[in-house]
Parts: sequence; structure tokens; C-alpha cells
Amino acid sequence: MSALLLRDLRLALRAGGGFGLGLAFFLIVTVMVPFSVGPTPETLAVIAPGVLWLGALLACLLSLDRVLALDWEDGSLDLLATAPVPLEAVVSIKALAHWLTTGLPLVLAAPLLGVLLNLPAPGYLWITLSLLIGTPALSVIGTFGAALTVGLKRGGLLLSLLVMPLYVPVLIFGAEVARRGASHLPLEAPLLMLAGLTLGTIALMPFASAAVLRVNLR
Amino acid sequence: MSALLLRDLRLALRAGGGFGLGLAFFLIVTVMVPFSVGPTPETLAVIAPGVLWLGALLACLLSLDRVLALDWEDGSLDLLATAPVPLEAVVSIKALAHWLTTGLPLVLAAPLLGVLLNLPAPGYLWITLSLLIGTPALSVIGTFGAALTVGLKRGGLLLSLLVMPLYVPVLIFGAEVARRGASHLPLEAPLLMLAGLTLGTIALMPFASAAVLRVNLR
Amino acid sequence: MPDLGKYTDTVLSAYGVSLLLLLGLLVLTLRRGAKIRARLREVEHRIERNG
Amino acid sequence: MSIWEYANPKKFLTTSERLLPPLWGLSAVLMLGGLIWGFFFTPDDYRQGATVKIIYLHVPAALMAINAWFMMLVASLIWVIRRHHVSALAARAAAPVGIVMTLIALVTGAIWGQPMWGTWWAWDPRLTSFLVLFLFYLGYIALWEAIDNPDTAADLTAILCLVGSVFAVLSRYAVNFWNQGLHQGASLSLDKEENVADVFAYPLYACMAGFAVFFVALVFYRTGTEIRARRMAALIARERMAADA
Amino acid sequence: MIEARDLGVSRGGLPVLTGLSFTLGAGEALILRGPNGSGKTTLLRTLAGLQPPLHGELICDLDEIAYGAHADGLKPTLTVAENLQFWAKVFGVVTITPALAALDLQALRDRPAGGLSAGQKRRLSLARLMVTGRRVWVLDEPTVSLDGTSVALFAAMVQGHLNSGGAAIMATHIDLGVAGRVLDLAPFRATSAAYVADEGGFL
Amino acid sequence: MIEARDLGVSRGGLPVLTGLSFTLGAGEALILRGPNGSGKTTLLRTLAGLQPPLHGELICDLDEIAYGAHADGLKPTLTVAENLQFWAKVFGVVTITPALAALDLQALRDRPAGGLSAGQKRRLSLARLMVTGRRVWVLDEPTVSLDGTSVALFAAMVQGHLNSGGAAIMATHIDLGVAGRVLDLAPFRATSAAYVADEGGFL
Ligand code: HEM
Ligand SMILES: Nc1ncnc2c1ncn2[C@@H]1O[C@H](COP(=O)(O)OP(=O)(O)OP(=O)(O)O)[C@@H](O)[C@H]1O
Ligand SMILES: Nc1ncnc2c1ncn2[C@@H]1O[C@H](COP(=O)(O)OP(=O)(O)OP(=O)(O)O)[C@@H](O)[C@H]1O
Ligand SMILES: [Mg+2]
Ligand SMILES: [Mg+2]
Repeated sequence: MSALLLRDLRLALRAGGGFGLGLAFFLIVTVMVPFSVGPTPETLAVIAPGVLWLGALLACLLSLDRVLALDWEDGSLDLLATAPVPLEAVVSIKALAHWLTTGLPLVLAAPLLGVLLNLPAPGYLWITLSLLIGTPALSVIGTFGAALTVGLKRGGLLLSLLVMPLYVPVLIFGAEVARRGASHLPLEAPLLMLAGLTLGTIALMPFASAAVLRVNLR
Repeated sequence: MSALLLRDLRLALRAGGGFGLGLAFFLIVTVMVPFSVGPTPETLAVIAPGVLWLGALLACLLSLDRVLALDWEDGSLDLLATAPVPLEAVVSIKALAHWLTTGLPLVLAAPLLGVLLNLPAPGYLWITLSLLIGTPALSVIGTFGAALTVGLKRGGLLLSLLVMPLYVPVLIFGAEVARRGASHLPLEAPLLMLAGLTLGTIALMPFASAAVLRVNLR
Repeated sequence: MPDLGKYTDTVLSAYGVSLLLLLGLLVLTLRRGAKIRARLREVEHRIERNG
Repeated sequence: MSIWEYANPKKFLTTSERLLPPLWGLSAVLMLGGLIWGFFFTPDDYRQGATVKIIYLHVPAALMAINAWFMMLVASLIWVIRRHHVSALAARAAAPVGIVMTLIALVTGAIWGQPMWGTWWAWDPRLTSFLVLFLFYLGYIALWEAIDNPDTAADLTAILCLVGSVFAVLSRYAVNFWNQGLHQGASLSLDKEENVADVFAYPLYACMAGFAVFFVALVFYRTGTEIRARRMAALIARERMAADA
Repeated sequence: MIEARDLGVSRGGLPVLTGLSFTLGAGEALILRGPNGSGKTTLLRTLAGLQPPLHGELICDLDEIAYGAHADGLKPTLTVAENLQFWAKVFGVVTITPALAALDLQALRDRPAGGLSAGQKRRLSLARLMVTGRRVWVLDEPTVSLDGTSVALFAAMVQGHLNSGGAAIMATHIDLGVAGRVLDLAPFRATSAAYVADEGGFL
Repeated sequence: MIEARDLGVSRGGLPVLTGLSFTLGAGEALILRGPNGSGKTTLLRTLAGLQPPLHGELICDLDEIAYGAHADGLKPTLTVAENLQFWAKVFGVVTITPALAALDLQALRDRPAGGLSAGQKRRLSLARLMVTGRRVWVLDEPTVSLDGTSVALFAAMVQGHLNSGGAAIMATHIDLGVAGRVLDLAPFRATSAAYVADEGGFL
């Protein structure tokens, strides 16, 4: 198992920036926002927590097609499926690797990018915390989407289409925590919901992902 | 040449929704914005033109990896390069096919999605017009990015990274037209710049794309 | 035709769009059904003839 | 004689062939009756004026949009557990009907919102969750279309439907939490106090029944079409195999 | 080690082979032959447990089987040694040295797999079998793109495996250099009658 | 139709072959042999104009060359006929019927290419050569995955092409069934001296 995790991390590093690219996309989306909505600082401050969450979500989403598709194309997935490891563990490890290479860097970068968007001072702690709690759910749900579309040539966009509605609750609670945090409002309720969502998906989604993957390998 | 265009369009249709998926992504990004920045109608009205442009740009960007990568993977691109058609024409046709299957549907959908974001009434005409003029440039520039990254396994994110900065001028002028239009300000200057950008890229980028593609095929 | 007052446009457009969507769905359904039915009959005949 | 007998495609076809004419007829009578009654023979509401007539389309469509998804969920479960092909095909057949119903609810709601709330669209929880439902339908249909092998497609879409249902409920909660609504409460609740007046209620019942029967008729018919398409593919494949051998 | 009784397999929803029975014991090699499209790949995928049989009985312990598909399953950015090491760890095997030696890959050990020629890649993916520790090898056209010397190396490797009590079932169109029972799949091609039995509901 | 004088080719920045000279005239077939990694693929890609030669002279008209790579270049969602038709249009050839006939693809004509077996795909990609109308065929391991019957079809197709004044240069490890001059690449393997000469600036 740890062999698989190590391999995936090494591949992400080796492939010229599996680490960096999600991050770079996050950066670019955040930078593009002032270009598109205009540079007024007040407007930016209002939308900053939301933009950071949306940017992180999109960066996650776009890196999902790496999770399983490469292993499918070169035949590794067939071989892994016949190896002595349960497929549930394989998809969990894949999600973990995705989180370590994409989610975690996003969490660390978010406060920095907040500066660009004029994020109000109390927001920094909460945007980081909400992303830290929420992004694992994004990786796990995304792995399910990747497993659904793995057999399809260029499933990329279909993958986004399938995964986006599943991301809605995470996004709502996550952004709500960040927004309330930025304006000093009470935020226990959404924070608890967010944590509950993450734990629930981590516990249950791997079974769905493995089931779907078995069908696709058939 | 028309054979290539027809084939690409047919593939886009056949692959289960090359047409629809860019559109679906656009829809989803637009829907996600209120979830992340909050539902206040006033805020949404201010950022609406910008969000629509950014959404259209992202939808374009995400479908870029279909432009050349599939043909590269299955070897068609090698064969096309040795076929009796200039590579400049091949990349132009590829960009055209991309625009027809992605850009055009986005243009048509933008006013509808404007409703969701509470876009002020005069904005509808200008968002459509600015997208109509601007999206061809996005396709042409994007094809250049696709040609640059075509040899790389999972170049998707790198592609976004390379193309995004190139999209900045188009985004700035396009969103400016839409924003000024939405608030009844004079907009001749950015409109002319946008049109100039599009014409310029259509005339010149195919040479750059073909040159880059030749290097990548080597 | 009842008097709809200032809401004439609203109500009529709501009915118009909805009926259009319903009819469109119905027509597409029936058309595809008829087409598949005809094609299936054709295939069945061909197979019967060829044994 | 068990209900599973209708899971046999041929049995299903003959049965639905017999049931369809009365179903079409009944749905036409109920729908046209209810709509005409509602449109021509009910008074205006004292607050909403003539716009109240939109309710006869809006509410039945909204209801059927949810029920269609529920039906797909049940059909998917039957496919996953008992592997009856007809059940998977019925789920496939219902999805486009469901998405059209969702669209009607959204469009009539938007048109209604313009005079009532002064805006086409507001991020009200009920409206928002309908939009999310629309996205789920979209993804579900796109997945069916994207996969060639019918059994693989049935399996994958069934699991998507199950997982999607859970997440649809979650997003309903999330959306409720996120924004207070403008939208009407349940006006046909058991609580007499908030119920719509009877003048509006009876034609509304007729329309709701009409939409429901129409939905059933459409799904029966479309399932039949899917079965025939599948049979045709099977026949052609067999023919080809015979030719190859 | 594998026993198939009246086995039927299908691909893309269509039956491909029916009525296939064979056994494979320890130390035996079974070579599948048959024209293009006769179902060799499909049968091997079924044996490897990647798809369920259509009907009939298949007795085999999935934990004994190592599958070698047509695709190589190599990561271009990892070196030859790293690629092998990974599979060794997954299957709990300690050392990759014998595997490297068996297919003469020592010289290429630190080259990224993406920079290998077609035949070198193939050799690497065959070396993977040695680090699975599995006793039944299920191989799809293993010697494609191999030159004569490499085919001989492969044959020696398979022979060694058989001598140590392993078994192998291999599909091929060309000579593998391995002695073994040949099973021609052509007579087992599924007829349309098999199809009727299977899709009974719709036909 | 092709003439190479003292040709050198490189792959991934390293010279692979040097000092290669040969000519190929109309009606001739040249068969490249050599162990794995000896540079066959690299040489063929150079001939097809996909990469420049390292040094030496290569006289060939790129408009005469049809390249058949190891990858098939097929669109899985298009049918066999549509795949061929596309290339026919690109090369301005009118009919695909002879191509279908030459490789016995008529029965598969309306099947999506994604649902073909390995050998059937290979046959389709070979049929593509017939609709290029080009006179020099440059083929990389053309008979991989083909069964005996299909190899014979391929040989007949190549022979027909040669008889009508075409030429073919093919890399292979196995018997192609086509008579032709054999060129062994092993003696031309580049030495470190070649590398020095080439990267002179740094060494
Ligand atoms: C795009 C906007 C809208 C959507 C998506 C929407 C959706 C819905 C839904 C889902 C229901 C629930 C049906 C049920 O649970 O029984 C409903 C019922 C209803 N809607 Fe809307 N609605 C929209 C706009 C409006 C507007 C603008 C009005 C009027 C001002 C309105 C008035 C009603 C009424 C009176 C009901 C019946 C309440 C009930 O029986 O539960 N809706 N709508
Ligand atoms: N992408 C690459 N990058 C770097 N080196 C490469 C690359 N591809 C091949 N090589 C090296 O170039 C040499 C020649 O490779 P080439 O593919 O031409 O051999 P080949 O004769 O076709 O072999 P085979 O019979 O195995 O196909 C080999 O030593 C190989 O390791
Ligand atoms: N993905 C697929 N979908 C539908 N049918 C397929 C698919 N793959 C293969 N087939 C069909 O199934 C049959 C068996 O294919 P299979 O790949 O098992 O043949 P094979 O014996 O391995 O042939 P080859 O020697 O060419 O590799 C063929 O007729 C083929 O056309
Ligand atoms: Mg095969
Ligand atoms: Mg080679």
C-alpha cells in the first residue's frame, strides 16, 4: 500500500510538477478574477473567501483526471486489480495521493492569495482551516468521479460535469465557514457540517469508487 | 481540409457530447459562484459580467486538451503531418472545430446564465457580443497551447498554465466591454481592441502553432 | 379567454413555454419510438427471410 | 404470478402495449381538463392576481421532477439487486422526462418570479435545489450517452443515481442552511390554515394527476422504445455473428 | 491449477467463445492460438479475473495468477529499476535482481522507461512477472516486438518457471520458443445460437 | 526513390546509428533488422520526415512517403469505413473499396474501430496505406499481432504495391512473407566517437 502511495507521489513529482500545477491553476484563477470583475477593493474583499474556495475547488477538479486515467491507459490498473491489494484500498490511496499533491498545497497557498484579493484580516485563519477540513472530501468525491469516467476517452469534461453537483454541499459549507470567519460571525454549525461531510465521504465513498472501477475494468 | 473539419465535428458529436460538455461546465461554474460568494443579488449583479467571461474562458480552456491530444495519442497526428496538407491549415481547422463545438455554444448560453447572476438588463446584448468577438481568439490561442504541450502525458494542467497568461488581454478587453455595457458606459475603445486581438491572432497564431507542432512531432 | 389584466404576458408565456416543452418531449418520444419500431420490424423481416 | 414477470422484456412490451392507449387517454383528459378548468374557470387570487394560473403547470411539474428522480432511484436499485434489464432501461427512459419537468418548473417559476418577487431568479433554497437537481439529471443523462456497452452503462449510472441521491439530499440541507427563502411553503399540507383555497385546489389536483399519468405513459412508451432498440442491436449482432461463422 | 469446464466468455456484450474445457497443471504450458479476433485476449482477461465468465465453470485461484496484458503498464518517468521495484513491493517480493538478470536489463536499470525502444519496454514488462511471485502466468502475446535473442531469454525464463512448479498460459501468433500444449480456439468460436441463449430476454 | 549517404540518426539527443548508406529503387523492398534498441524506429521516423537526420545526406521526396507507425492512428468511435474514408479524403484518393478488400475488412466495415481485436486494428491501419496513394511505404513492425492468414494478405498487398512500381522499407523481427533485401542495422550502431563529433561544442 505504501508502495503505491510512494509511487504516486514520486510520479507526481517526476512528471514535471504534479505538485505545482494545481497550485499554479489556483494562482491563475485568483489573479484572473480582478481582471474579469474589475479591481475595486471593496468588491474584491466581499467576494475574496468565495473566490478562494471556488478556485481551490476548480484546481482540485482539474487535476482529477490524473488520478486514475494514466494508470488505466498504460494498463497498470488492470495489473493493480489483479494484484494482492483490495481495490477499495487502491482508490483510497489514490485519493490520498491526490490530496497530498493537490489539496494540501492549495491549503497552504490560500492565505497568500488572500492578500491579492484584499481578504479581511480575520479571514486568513478560517479560509485555511476550512480548506484543510474540506479539501480531503473533494479528493475522495473526485476519485469516485474519476473511477466512473476512467474508461472514456477524454472523460475530462464529463468528469467535471458529474463531480460538480457532488461538490455542492462541501462548497456551500466550506465557503460559508470562510465567509463567516472573514466577518466575525458565529461559524460552529457550518464547520461541524463540513467536518461531518468529510468524515462521511472518507468512510463511505471508497466502496462506491471501487465498485464503479470494477465495472469499468470488466 | 473539409474532411478534417467534418471528422472533428463528427468525433465531437460521437464522443457523447463534445458539444454539450463545455456548455455544461460553463453552467456549473456559473451556478457555483453564488454558492461560494453568497447569494446577495447586489453583489452578484456587480460581478456578473466578469463571472460570465471567466466561466466561458475556463470552459474553453478545459476543452483544449481535446484539440490535439487525442490525435497525438493514437498516432493520427504523425500521419496527418506526413499527409499532403500544410500543418498551418491543420491547426487552423482544429481551432475552428474547437470554436464551433465549444465557443459558439458558450456565446449562445451566456445570456441565459446571466439571469442566474442577476445581470443588469443592458448587459445581455454586450456579454453576447463581446463573447462572440472574443471566443475565436480563445480557440486560436488555445490551439497554440495545445500544440506546445501535445507530447506531454497529462499536459492538461500545464496547458492551462501556459495558456492562461496568453488569455489575459482577451479577458481584460472582453470583460471590460461586458462590464461597461452592463452599466451603460462608452465601450468603443475596448471593443475595437478586442476585435483587433481576435483578427490578429487568427491571422498569425496558426504559424506559431504549426511551428511548435513540428518541433513536438520530431 | 379570461381577462388576465396586466399579467397577460406573464401567464401566457408561462403556458406557452411549458406546453411547448411538453409537446416537444412528446413529439421527440413518439418520433424516436416510431423510428425504432420501423427499423426493428425491418430487421426482423430481413432475418425471417434469411432464416 | 409475480410482479417480476414484467421484468421480461417481451412480457413488458405486450403489457405496456395494452396499457398505453388508456394511459394516454387518461392523461390527456386530466391534463387538458385541469388546465382548461384552471385557466378559464378559476378566479384571480387577491394577492397574486392572474399569475396564480401558473400554479397549474408549476407545481405538477415540480412534483414530477422530484418523483421522476425517485423512480429512477428505485429502478436503479432493482437493477443493482435483481439485474432486470427492463428496470435499468426504465431508469434511462425516465431521465429525459424528469429533466424536462425540472426545466418546466424552473422556467414557469422564473416567469412567475418576475411579477411576484421582481426578479427572474433568486437564490432561494427551493429554487437552488432544483437547479442542482437539473445538474444531476444532466450528468446522469450524459453518462448514459457516453458509454457504449449497455450493461456497463446501466451499472455505472445506477451507482451514480444512488450516490447522487444521497448528495442531492445533502445539498438540500446545505442550501437551506445557506440562504433564507422567498418561496412559498407547502400549500397542500395537511395543515388547513395554509392551504390554498379550494377553488384553486381542485383543478390543481386534476393537473397533478394528469402530469403523473402523463409521466407514467411517457416512461412506459420510452422504455418500450429502449427495449426495442436493445433488441434490434441484439438481432443485428446475432446476424453478424451468424455471417462471421 | 486452472480448470475450465464448458466455459463461455463474452466481449462487449457478445459471446466470443463457448464450450471451452481445459486444465492446466503445475509445470505445464498452454499455448493459445487462433486467428485474429477469435477471443484469445478475452479468454485471458476472464482467467485473470478481470471479467466474469459468461457461463460454465472456471476453477482457479485468483491469488495465484499473474496477468501480463498487451499494454505494458510502465511509467515512463520512472526508471527500469523503480518500475520493477514498485511491483515487487506490491506483491511482497524482496529482490528484483533475478528479474533484471533474466531479461538482461541490468545495463538499462537506471534508464527512464519512457526512453526505451519497443522491445526493451516489452522485456521490462516481462521481467515484472518474476517479481509477482505468482505461480500461474497468463500472458497475452508476450513476445511482440522482441528480437531473437530476447525471445530466447523469455523462453528460458518461462522454462525456469515451469521447472519450479509454475504454469503458464500464453496467447500468441508467433513462435514463443517454449514447448507446450497448443490449444486452438477456432473451433470454440461462439455461434449465434449461444447468443440467443444468453440474451434470451431481448431475442 | 530513397537514397541515404553516410546517414546518422539520433533519438532523445543521443546518436543511435551512423554511417548508414543505402538506396531503395522502384519495385524494391528493404527489410530492416537488428536487435531491440538498435534504431529501426528512429531510422524510419527520420525517413518519414518526422525528425531531421543527425548528419549525412538523405535524398527522398517526402511527398512520396506514407508512414505506418507502431501506433494505429484509429478513432475508436468512428467505424472502420469512416476511419479509412477520412484518410482517403486527406490524401485525395477516391475509393476505399480496394483497401477494404486487400485486408479482408469488408465484414467489419461498419464496426466502430474501438471494438476490434488487436489484429483487426492492425489490419485496418495497414489498409490505410492503400488509400494514401503514396509510392514509398515506410513501415514499423507492420505484422505485429497478425495471424498467419493476415500476414499473407499483407504480403500480397505489399507485393502488389511493389509490382506497380512502388517501394517499401519495413522494420521487423519476424517473417513478413515479403521477399526483399535485408539490411541489418547492428553494424551501424553509433559509438561514443559519433557522440563526440556531434556534441562537439561541449565535449
Ligand atoms: C425558478 C423558480 C422556481 C422554482 C425552481 C420553483 C420550484 C418549486 C418547487 C420545487 C415547488 C414544490 C412542489 C412541492 O413540493 O409540492 C414549488 C411549489 C410552488 N411554487 Fe415554486 N418555484 C419557483 C418560483 C416560484 C415563484 C416565483 C412562485 C410565486 C410567487 C412560486 C410559487 C409556488 C407555489 C405557490 C407552489 C406551491 C407550493 C406547494 O404546493 O408546495 N414558485 N415551486
Ligand atoms: N524517447 C526516447 N528518448 C530517449 N531515448 C530513446 C527514446 N526512444 C528510444 N530511445 C533509445 O534509442 C535507441 C533506439 O531506439 P529505437 O526505438 O529506434 O529502436 P528499435 O530498433 O526500433 O528497437 P525495437 O526493435 O525494440 O523497436 C534505443 O537504445 C532506445 O533506448
Ligand atoms: N472493446 C470491445 N468491444 C466490443 N467488441 C470487442 C472489443 N474488443 C474486442 N472485441 C471483439 O471481440 C472479439 C474477440 O476479441 P479478442 O481481442 O479477444 O481477440 P484476439 O483473439 O485477442 O485477437 P487478436 O489476435 O487480434 O488480438 C473480436 O471479434 C473483437 O472484434
Ligand atoms: Mg488479442
Ligand atoms: Mg521499434
